[in-house]
Amino acid sequence: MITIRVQSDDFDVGVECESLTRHQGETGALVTFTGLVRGDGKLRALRLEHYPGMTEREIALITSEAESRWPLQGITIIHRVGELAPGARIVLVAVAAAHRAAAFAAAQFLMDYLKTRAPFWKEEFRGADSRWVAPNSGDDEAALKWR
Amino acid sequence: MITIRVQSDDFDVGVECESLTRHQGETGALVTFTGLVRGDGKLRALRLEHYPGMTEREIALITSEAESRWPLQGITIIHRVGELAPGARIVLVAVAAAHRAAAFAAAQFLMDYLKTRAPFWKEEFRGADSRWVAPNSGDDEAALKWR
Amino acid sequence: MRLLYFAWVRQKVGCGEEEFRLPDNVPTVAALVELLKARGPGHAQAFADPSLLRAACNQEHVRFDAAVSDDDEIAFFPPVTGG
Amino acid sequence: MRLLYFAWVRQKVGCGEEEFRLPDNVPTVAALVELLKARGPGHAQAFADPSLLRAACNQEHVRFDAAVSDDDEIAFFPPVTGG
Repeated sequence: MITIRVQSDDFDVGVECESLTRHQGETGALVTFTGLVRGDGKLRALRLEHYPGMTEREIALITSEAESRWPLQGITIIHRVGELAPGARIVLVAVAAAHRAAAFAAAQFLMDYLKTRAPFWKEEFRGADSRWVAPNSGDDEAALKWR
Repeated sequence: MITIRVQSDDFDVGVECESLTRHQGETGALVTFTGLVRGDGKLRALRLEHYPGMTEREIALITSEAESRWPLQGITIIHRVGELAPGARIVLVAVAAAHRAAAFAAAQFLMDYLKTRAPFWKEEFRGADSRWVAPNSGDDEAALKWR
Repeated sequence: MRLLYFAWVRQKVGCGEEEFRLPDNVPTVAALVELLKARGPGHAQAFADPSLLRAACNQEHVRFDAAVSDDDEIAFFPPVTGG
Repeated sequence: MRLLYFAWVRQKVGCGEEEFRLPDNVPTVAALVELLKARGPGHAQAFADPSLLRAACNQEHVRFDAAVSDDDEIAFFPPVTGG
Protein backbone atom coordinates (compact mmCIF):
# COMPACT_ATOMS: atom_id res chain seq x y z
CA MET A 1 0.00 0.00 0.00
CA ILE A 2 1.39 3.36 -1.02
CA THR A 3 0.06 6.55 0.53
CA ILE A 4 1.24 9.97 -0.66
CA ARG A 5 -0.10 13.19 0.84
CA VAL A 6 0.92 16.81 0.40
CA GLN A 7 -0.90 18.87 3.01
CA SER A 8 -0.68 21.92 5.24
CA ASP A 9 -2.04 19.98 8.22
CA ASP A 10 0.18 18.28 10.77
CA PHE A 11 0.32 14.47 10.96
CA ASP A 12 0.55 11.94 13.78
CA VAL A 13 3.43 9.49 13.41
CA GLY A 14 1.63 6.88 15.54
CA VAL A 15 -1.57 7.03 13.49
CA GLU A 16 0.38 6.69 10.25
CA CYS A 17 2.35 3.73 11.63
CA GLU A 18 -0.87 2.09 12.71
CA SER A 19 -2.55 2.43 9.32
CA LEU A 20 0.57 1.21 7.51
CA THR A 21 0.79 -2.01 9.52
CA ARG A 22 -2.90 -2.79 10.04
CA HIS A 23 -3.94 -5.77 7.84
CA GLN A 24 -0.25 -6.52 7.31
CA GLY A 25 0.36 -9.54 9.52
CA GLU A 26 3.65 -10.28 7.76
CA THR A 27 5.26 -6.96 8.59
CA GLY A 28 8.20 -7.36 10.94
CA ALA A 29 9.84 -3.97 10.57
CA LEU A 30 8.55 -0.44 10.36
CA VAL A 31 10.96 2.45 9.92
CA THR A 32 9.87 6.09 10.04
CA PHE A 33 11.74 9.25 9.33
CA THR A 34 10.26 12.53 10.54
CA GLY A 35 11.88 15.76 9.42
CA LEU A 36 11.33 18.75 11.68
CA VAL A 37 11.89 22.49 11.37
CA ARG A 38 15.24 22.84 13.15
CA GLY A 39 15.25 25.98 15.28
CA ASP A 40 18.38 28.02 15.91
CA GLY A 41 16.98 30.63 18.28
CA LYS A 42 16.51 33.14 15.46
CA LEU A 43 14.40 31.23 12.92
CA ARG A 44 10.84 32.51 13.10
CA ALA A 45 9.23 30.26 10.52
CA LEU A 46 9.78 28.20 7.42
CA ARG A 47 7.51 28.42 4.41
CA LEU A 48 7.29 25.47 2.06
CA GLU A 49 6.29 26.01 -1.54
CA HIS A 50 5.76 23.17 -4.01
CA TYR A 51 4.76 22.42 -7.59
CA PRO A 52 1.29 20.85 -7.32
CA GLY A 53 0.94 17.92 -9.67
CA MET A 54 4.63 17.41 -10.24
CA THR A 55 5.18 16.89 -6.50
CA GLU A 56 2.78 13.95 -6.33
CA ARG A 57 4.15 12.62 -9.63
CA GLU A 58 7.78 12.72 -8.46
CA ILE A 59 6.97 11.16 -5.09
CA ALA A 60 5.06 8.37 -6.86
CA LEU A 61 8.10 7.73 -9.09
CA ILE A 62 10.39 7.64 -6.06
CA THR A 63 8.16 5.16 -4.21
CA SER A 64 7.94 2.92 -7.29
CA GLU A 65 11.72 2.97 -7.53
CA ALA A 66 11.98 1.99 -3.84
CA GLU A 67 9.52 -0.87 -4.34
CA SER A 68 11.54 -2.17 -7.28
CA ARG A 69 14.73 -2.17 -5.18
CA TRP A 70 13.54 -3.74 -1.91
CA PRO A 71 10.76 -6.14 -0.85
CA LEU A 72 8.43 -3.66 0.86
CA GLN A 73 4.92 -4.02 2.24
CA GLY A 74 3.94 -0.39 2.38
CA ILE A 75 5.15 3.17 2.09
CA THR A 76 3.61 6.35 3.47
CA ILE A 77 4.99 9.74 2.51
CA ILE A 78 3.48 12.93 3.88
CA HIS A 79 5.00 16.29 3.10
CA ARG A 80 3.66 19.48 4.59
CA VAL A 81 3.51 22.79 2.75
CA GLY A 82 2.84 26.35 3.90
CA GLU A 83 4.20 28.09 6.97
CA LEU A 84 5.77 25.99 9.71
CA ALA A 85 7.19 27.07 13.07
CA PRO A 86 10.46 25.76 14.58
CA GLY A 87 9.88 22.27 15.97
CA ALA A 88 7.04 21.54 13.54
CA ARG A 89 6.99 18.30 11.58
CA ILE A 90 7.73 18.81 7.87
CA VAL A 91 7.91 15.37 6.34
CA LEU A 92 7.16 11.75 7.19
CA VAL A 93 8.56 8.74 5.38
CA ALA A 94 7.32 5.42 6.77
CA VAL A 95 8.28 2.05 5.33
CA ALA A 96 6.92 -1.37 6.31
CA ALA A 97 8.77 -4.57 5.37
CA ALA A 98 9.26 -8.11 6.57
CA HIS A 99 12.82 -7.37 7.67
CA ARG A 100 14.62 -4.33 9.03
CA ALA A 101 17.46 -4.06 6.50
CA ALA A 102 15.02 -3.39 3.63
CA ALA A 103 12.93 -0.98 5.71
CA PHE A 104 15.96 1.06 6.83
CA ALA A 105 17.53 1.15 3.35
CA ALA A 106 14.28 2.13 1.62
CA ALA A 107 13.52 4.88 4.15
CA GLN A 108 16.98 6.40 3.61
CA PHE A 109 16.69 6.07 -0.15
CA LEU A 110 13.27 7.75 -0.11
CA MET A 111 14.54 10.64 1.99
CA ASP A 112 17.65 11.11 -0.16
CA TYR A 113 15.51 11.15 -3.30
CA LEU A 114 12.80 13.37 -1.81
CA LYS A 115 15.48 15.92 -0.88
CA THR A 116 16.92 16.05 -4.40
CA ARG A 117 13.95 15.31 -6.72
CA ALA A 118 10.63 16.36 -5.18
CA PRO A 119 9.77 19.95 -6.15
CA PHE A 120 9.61 21.65 -2.75
CA TRP A 121 11.37 24.87 -1.79
CA LYS A 122 11.96 26.20 1.71
CA GLU A 123 11.97 29.89 2.56
CA GLU A 124 13.29 30.87 5.99
CA PHE A 125 12.01 33.86 7.94
CA ARG A 126 14.40 35.44 10.47
CA GLY A 127 13.27 38.70 12.04
CA ALA A 128 12.25 40.91 9.11
CA ASP A 129 14.41 38.98 6.61
CA SER A 130 13.59 36.03 4.45
CA ARG A 131 15.85 33.85 2.34
CA TRP A 132 15.44 30.77 0.19
CA VAL A 133 17.27 27.77 1.60
CA ALA A 134 20.25 26.76 -0.54
CA PRO A 135 20.51 23.15 -1.60
CA ASN A 136 22.82 21.03 0.51
CA SER A 137 25.67 19.42 -1.43
CA GLY A 138 25.58 16.56 1.09
CA ASP A 139 22.04 15.79 -0.08
CA ASP A 140 23.23 15.49 -3.69
CA GLU A 141 26.01 13.14 -2.63
CA ALA A 142 23.59 11.11 -0.53
CA ALA A 143 21.29 10.72 -3.55
CA LEU A 144 24.17 9.83 -5.87
CA LYS A 145 25.21 6.83 -3.80
CA TRP A 146 21.98 5.03 -4.84
CA ARG A 147 22.81 5.25 -8.58
CA MET B 1 17.57 12.49 26.91
CA ILE B 2 17.72 8.72 27.12
CA THR B 3 14.60 6.72 27.92
CA ILE B 4 14.75 2.95 28.41
CA ARG B 5 11.68 0.90 29.26
CA VAL B 6 11.09 -2.83 29.47
CA GLN B 7 7.37 -3.42 29.79
CA SER B 8 4.52 -5.78 28.94
CA ASP B 9 2.28 -2.89 27.86
CA ASP B 10 2.03 -1.72 24.28
CA PHE B 11 3.44 1.67 23.27
CA ASP B 12 2.33 4.43 20.92
CA VAL B 13 4.98 5.43 18.37
CA GLY B 14 3.47 8.91 18.00
CA VAL B 15 3.47 9.61 21.73
CA GLU B 16 7.09 8.48 22.02
CA CYS B 17 8.11 10.64 19.06
CA GLU B 18 6.36 13.59 20.61
CA SER B 19 8.08 13.24 23.99
CA LEU B 20 11.48 12.74 22.34
CA THR B 21 11.26 15.96 20.33
CA ARG B 22 9.39 18.20 22.77
CA HIS B 23 11.77 20.84 24.24
CA GLN B 24 14.26 19.96 21.51
CA GLY B 25 14.03 22.88 19.10
CA GLU B 26 17.27 21.87 17.41
CA THR B 27 16.09 18.44 16.32
CA GLY B 28 15.81 18.15 12.57
CA ALA B 29 15.57 14.38 12.20
CA LEU B 30 13.72 11.68 14.06
CA VAL B 31 14.09 8.05 13.03
CA THR B 32 12.05 5.25 14.57
CA PHE B 33 12.26 1.52 14.19
CA THR B 34 9.31 -0.57 15.32
CA GLY B 35 9.71 -4.34 15.39
CA LEU B 36 6.48 -6.32 15.10
CA VAL B 37 5.54 -9.96 15.63
CA ARG B 38 5.62 -11.25 12.04
CA GLY B 39 2.73 -13.60 11.45
CA ASP B 40 2.94 -16.54 9.05
CA GLY B 41 -0.61 -17.84 9.32
CA LYS B 42 0.41 -20.48 11.86
CA LEU B 43 2.10 -18.49 14.58
CA ARG B 44 -0.25 -18.21 17.56
CA ALA B 45 1.89 -16.07 19.84
CA LEU B 46 5.38 -15.09 20.80
CA ARG B 47 6.56 -15.00 24.40
CA LEU B 48 9.46 -12.76 25.31
CA GLU B 49 11.57 -13.60 28.33
CA HIS B 50 14.38 -11.36 29.61
CA TYR B 51 16.99 -11.01 32.33
CA PRO B 52 15.73 -8.18 34.56
CA GLY B 53 18.56 -5.91 35.59
CA MET B 54 20.98 -7.06 32.93
CA THR B 55 18.53 -6.00 30.21
CA GLU B 56 18.38 -2.39 31.35
CA ARG B 57 22.14 -2.42 31.94
CA GLU B 58 22.94 -3.71 28.43
CA ILE B 59 20.53 -1.29 26.77
CA ALA B 60 22.08 1.60 28.72
CA LEU B 61 25.54 0.51 27.51
CA ILE B 62 24.31 0.31 23.91
CA THR B 63 22.76 3.80 24.07
CA SER B 64 25.96 5.26 25.57
CA GLU B 65 27.94 3.68 22.77
CA ALA B 66 25.56 5.22 20.19
CA GLU B 67 25.90 8.65 21.82
CA SER B 68 29.68 8.41 21.68
CA ARG B 69 29.55 7.58 17.95
CA TRP B 70 27.04 10.13 16.65
CA PRO B 71 25.83 13.59 17.69
CA LEU B 72 22.39 12.65 19.04
CA GLN B 73 19.77 14.64 20.92
CA GLY B 74 17.74 11.80 22.35
CA ILE B 75 17.15 8.07 22.32
CA THR B 76 14.08 6.11 23.38
CA ILE B 77 14.17 2.34 23.56
CA ILE B 78 11.12 0.36 24.61
CA HIS B 79 11.15 -3.42 24.58
CA ARG B 80 8.08 -5.43 25.43
CA VAL B 81 8.14 -8.73 27.30
CA GLY B 82 5.52 -11.43 27.90
CA GLU B 83 3.09 -12.90 25.41
CA LEU B 84 2.53 -11.04 22.13
CA ALA B 85 0.14 -11.88 19.28
CA PRO B 86 1.05 -11.67 15.58
CA GLY B 87 1.05 -8.04 14.47
CA ALA B 88 1.88 -6.77 17.96
CA ARG B 89 4.67 -4.25 18.46
CA ILE B 90 7.74 -5.76 20.17
CA VAL B 91 10.37 -3.06 20.22
CA LEU B 92 10.76 0.64 19.54
CA VAL B 93 14.02 2.41 18.88
CA ALA B 94 13.66 6.16 18.33
CA VAL B 95 16.57 8.51 17.74
CA ALA B 96 16.50 12.32 17.52
CA ALA B 97 19.37 14.25 15.96
CA ALA B 98 20.07 17.50 14.14
CA HIS B 99 20.63 15.66 10.85
CA ARG B 100 19.23 12.53 9.27
CA ALA B 101 22.48 10.64 8.59
CA ALA B 102 23.27 10.39 12.32
CA ALA B 103 19.69 9.49 13.23
CA PHE B 104 19.48 6.70 10.63
CA ALA B 105 22.92 5.28 11.46
CA ALA B 106 22.32 5.33 15.22
CA ALA B 107 18.89 3.68 14.90
CA GLN B 108 20.38 0.85 12.84
CA PHE B 109 23.32 0.48 15.20
CA LEU B 110 20.99 0.33 18.21
CA MET B 111 18.81 -2.34 16.58
CA ASP B 112 21.82 -4.42 15.51
CA TYR B 113 23.24 -4.26 19.03
CA LEU B 114 19.89 -4.88 20.73
CA LYS B 115 19.46 -8.02 18.63
CA THR B 116 22.84 -9.43 19.59
CA ARG B 117 23.53 -8.09 23.13
CA ALA B 118 20.32 -7.41 25.05
CA PRO B 119 19.25 -10.49 27.05
CA PHE B 120 15.85 -11.25 25.52
CA TRP B 121 14.67 -14.62 24.25
CA LYS B 122 11.70 -15.34 22.02
CA GLU B 123 9.58 -18.46 22.30
CA GLU B 124 7.16 -19.16 19.45
CA PHE B 125 3.84 -20.93 19.93
CA ARG B 126 2.39 -22.74 16.91
CA GLY B 127 -0.66 -24.93 17.54
CA ALA B 128 0.26 -27.09 20.52
CA ASP B 129 4.01 -26.73 19.89
CA SER B 130 6.47 -24.22 21.19
CA ARG B 131 10.06 -23.58 20.21
CA TRP B 132 12.77 -21.11 21.15
CA VAL B 133 13.72 -18.85 18.26
CA ALA B 134 17.23 -19.56 16.98
CA PRO B 135 19.61 -16.64 16.63
CA ASN B 136 19.89 -15.22 13.14
CA SER B 137 23.42 -15.28 11.71
CA GLY B 138 22.50 -12.18 9.69
CA ASP B 139 22.03 -10.33 12.99
CA ASP B 140 25.55 -11.27 14.10
CA GLU B 141 26.96 -10.03 10.80
CA ALA B 142 24.95 -6.82 11.06
CA ALA B 143 26.38 -6.19 14.54
CA LEU B 144 29.94 -7.00 13.45
CA LYS B 145 29.97 -4.30 10.80
CA TRP B 146 29.94 -1.64 13.57
CA ARG B 147 33.18 -2.91 15.15
CA MET C 1 2.80 27.12 -23.77
CA ARG C 2 2.34 27.44 -20.04
CA LEU C 3 5.27 28.77 -18.01
CA LEU C 4 5.52 28.21 -14.26
CA TYR C 5 7.95 29.80 -11.82
CA PHE C 6 8.71 28.75 -8.27
CA ALA C 7 10.55 30.09 -5.21
CA TRP C 8 12.87 33.04 -5.97
CA VAL C 9 12.36 32.60 -9.72
CA ARG C 10 8.67 33.34 -9.13
CA GLN C 11 9.53 36.32 -6.92
CA LYS C 12 11.98 37.83 -9.45
CA VAL C 13 9.73 37.29 -12.46
CA GLY C 14 6.87 38.74 -10.44
CA CYS C 15 4.32 36.03 -11.19
CA GLY C 16 3.96 32.28 -10.75
CA GLU C 17 2.42 31.43 -14.07
CA GLU C 18 2.04 32.90 -17.53
CA GLU C 19 0.90 31.86 -20.98
CA PHE C 20 3.56 32.24 -23.67
CA ARG C 21 3.51 31.77 -27.44
CA LEU C 22 6.64 29.78 -28.32
CA PRO C 23 8.26 31.06 -31.56
CA ASP C 24 9.33 28.47 -34.12
CA ASN C 25 13.07 28.97 -33.73
CA VAL C 26 13.24 28.00 -30.03
CA PRO C 27 13.95 24.27 -29.94
CA THR C 28 15.26 23.74 -26.39
CA VAL C 29 14.87 24.79 -22.78
CA ALA C 30 18.19 26.65 -23.07
CA ALA C 31 16.93 28.64 -26.07
CA LEU C 32 13.70 29.41 -24.22
CA VAL C 33 15.73 30.76 -21.27
CA GLU C 34 17.63 33.13 -23.60
CA LEU C 35 14.35 34.36 -25.03
CA LEU C 36 12.75 34.85 -21.61
CA LYS C 37 15.69 36.99 -20.43
CA ALA C 38 14.47 39.70 -22.83
CA ARG C 39 10.86 39.58 -21.64
CA GLY C 40 11.28 42.28 -18.97
CA PRO C 41 13.50 43.38 -16.10
CA GLY C 42 12.10 40.76 -13.69
CA HIS C 43 12.67 37.98 -16.21
CA ALA C 44 16.16 39.36 -16.95
CA GLN C 45 17.04 39.12 -13.26
CA ALA C 46 15.50 35.67 -12.78
CA PHE C 47 17.22 34.14 -15.82
CA ALA C 48 20.53 36.05 -15.58
CA ASP C 49 22.48 32.96 -14.48
CA PRO C 50 20.91 29.80 -15.94
CA SER C 51 23.31 27.63 -13.89
CA LEU C 52 21.23 28.54 -10.82
CA LEU C 53 18.06 27.23 -12.45
CA ARG C 54 16.46 23.87 -12.95
CA ALA C 55 13.63 23.06 -15.33
CA ALA C 56 10.73 20.65 -15.69
CA CYS C 57 8.85 19.87 -18.90
CA ASN C 58 5.33 18.58 -18.36
CA GLN C 59 6.12 17.95 -14.68
CA GLU C 60 9.29 15.95 -15.36
CA HIS C 61 12.79 17.09 -14.51
CA VAL C 62 14.64 17.91 -17.77
CA ARG C 63 18.07 19.16 -18.72
CA PHE C 64 18.45 22.46 -20.56
CA ASP C 65 19.16 20.66 -23.82
CA ALA C 66 15.67 19.05 -23.74
CA ALA C 67 13.30 19.86 -26.61
CA VAL C 68 10.32 22.13 -26.02
CA SER C 69 7.11 22.69 -27.99
CA ASP C 70 4.28 25.16 -27.70
CA ASP C 71 2.05 22.50 -26.08
CA ASP C 72 4.36 22.05 -23.12
CA GLU C 73 4.09 23.11 -19.50
CA ILE C 74 7.60 24.35 -18.65
CA ALA C 75 8.60 25.19 -15.09
CA PHE C 76 11.70 27.03 -13.87
CA PHE C 77 12.90 26.89 -10.29
CA PRO C 78 16.02 26.74 -8.11
CA PRO C 79 17.36 23.34 -6.99
CA VAL C 80 14.77 21.72 -4.74
CA THR C 81 15.13 21.91 -0.95
CA GLY C 82 12.26 19.83 0.44
CA GLY C 83 12.31 16.90 2.81
CA MET D 1 26.81 -17.80 44.34
CA ARG D 2 23.57 -17.14 42.57
CA LEU D 3 22.88 -19.07 39.37
CA LEU D 4 20.28 -17.87 36.87
CA TYR D 5 18.92 -19.75 33.87
CA PHE D 6 16.93 -18.38 30.96
CA ALA D 7 14.91 -19.68 28.00
CA TRP D 8 15.46 -23.37 27.26
CA VAL D 9 18.31 -23.57 29.77
CA ARG D 10 15.78 -22.65 32.47
CA GLN D 11 13.29 -25.19 31.11
CA LYS D 12 15.86 -28.03 31.01
CA VAL D 13 17.33 -27.28 34.43
CA GLY D 14 13.78 -27.04 35.78
CA CYS D 15 14.22 -23.76 37.63
CA GLY D 16 15.18 -20.18 36.85
CA GLU D 17 17.35 -19.50 39.84
CA GLU D 18 19.32 -21.36 42.49
CA GLU D 19 21.88 -20.71 45.20
CA PHE D 20 25.10 -22.66 44.77
CA ARG D 21 28.20 -23.02 46.93
CA LEU D 22 31.19 -22.65 44.60
CA PRO D 23 33.99 -25.10 45.49
CA ASP D 24 37.54 -23.73 45.63
CA ASN D 25 38.85 -25.58 42.59
CA VAL D 26 36.41 -24.01 40.08
CA PRO D 27 38.17 -20.94 38.68
CA THR D 28 36.23 -20.24 35.45
CA VAL D 29 32.79 -20.28 33.86
CA ALA D 30 33.88 -23.31 31.83
CA ALA D 31 34.85 -25.22 34.99
CA LEU D 32 31.53 -24.25 36.58
CA VAL D 33 29.69 -25.65 33.56
CA GLU D 34 31.50 -28.99 33.94
CA LEU D 35 30.55 -29.09 37.60
CA LEU D 36 26.90 -28.18 36.95
CA LYS D 37 26.55 -31.01 34.40
CA ALA D 38 26.77 -33.45 37.34
CA ARG D 39 24.15 -31.66 39.44
CA GLY D 40 21.20 -33.68 38.10
CA PRO D 41 19.57 -34.97 34.92
CA GLY D 42 18.06 -31.56 34.04
CA HIS D 43 21.41 -29.83 34.48
CA ALA D 44 23.11 -32.60 32.49
CA GLN D 45 20.76 -31.97 29.59
CA ALA D 46 21.00 -28.18 29.77
CA PHE D 47 24.80 -28.14 29.90
CA ALA D 48 25.46 -31.10 27.56
CA ASP D 49 26.76 -28.89 24.74
CA PRO D 50 28.39 -25.73 26.16
CA SER D 51 28.81 -24.32 22.63
CA LEU D 52 25.04 -23.68 22.65
CA LEU D 53 25.30 -21.58 25.79
CA ARG D 54 26.25 -18.04 26.63
CA ALA D 55 27.06 -16.69 30.07
CA ALA D 56 26.90 -13.47 32.04
CA CYS D 57 28.80 -12.69 35.23
CA ASN D 58 27.20 -10.01 37.41
CA GLN D 59 24.97 -9.02 34.49
CA GLU D 60 27.81 -8.61 32.00
CA HIS D 61 28.38 -10.86 29.00
CA VAL D 62 31.48 -13.00 29.63
CA ARG D 63 33.40 -15.68 27.78
CA PHE D 64 33.72 -19.15 29.26
CA ASP D 65 37.33 -18.50 30.26
CA ALA D 66 36.20 -15.67 32.57
CA ALA D 67 36.98 -16.05 36.29
CA VAL D 68 34.17 -16.80 38.76
CA SER D 69 33.96 -16.42 42.52
CA ASP D 70 31.39 -17.45 45.11
CA ASP D 71 30.09 -13.85 45.32
CA ASP D 72 29.08 -13.76 41.68
CA GLU D 73 25.71 -13.86 39.98
CA ILE D 74 26.24 -16.15 37.01
CA ALA D 75 23.59 -16.57 34.30
CA PHE D 76 23.42 -19.18 31.56
CA PHE D 77 21.27 -18.78 28.48
CA PRO D 78 21.11 -19.45 24.75
CA PRO D 79 22.22 -16.70 22.33
CA VAL D 80 19.87 -13.75 22.69
CA THR D 81 16.98 -13.27 20.23
CA GLY D 82 15.33 -10.01 21.21
CA GLY D 83 14.64 -6.92 19.16
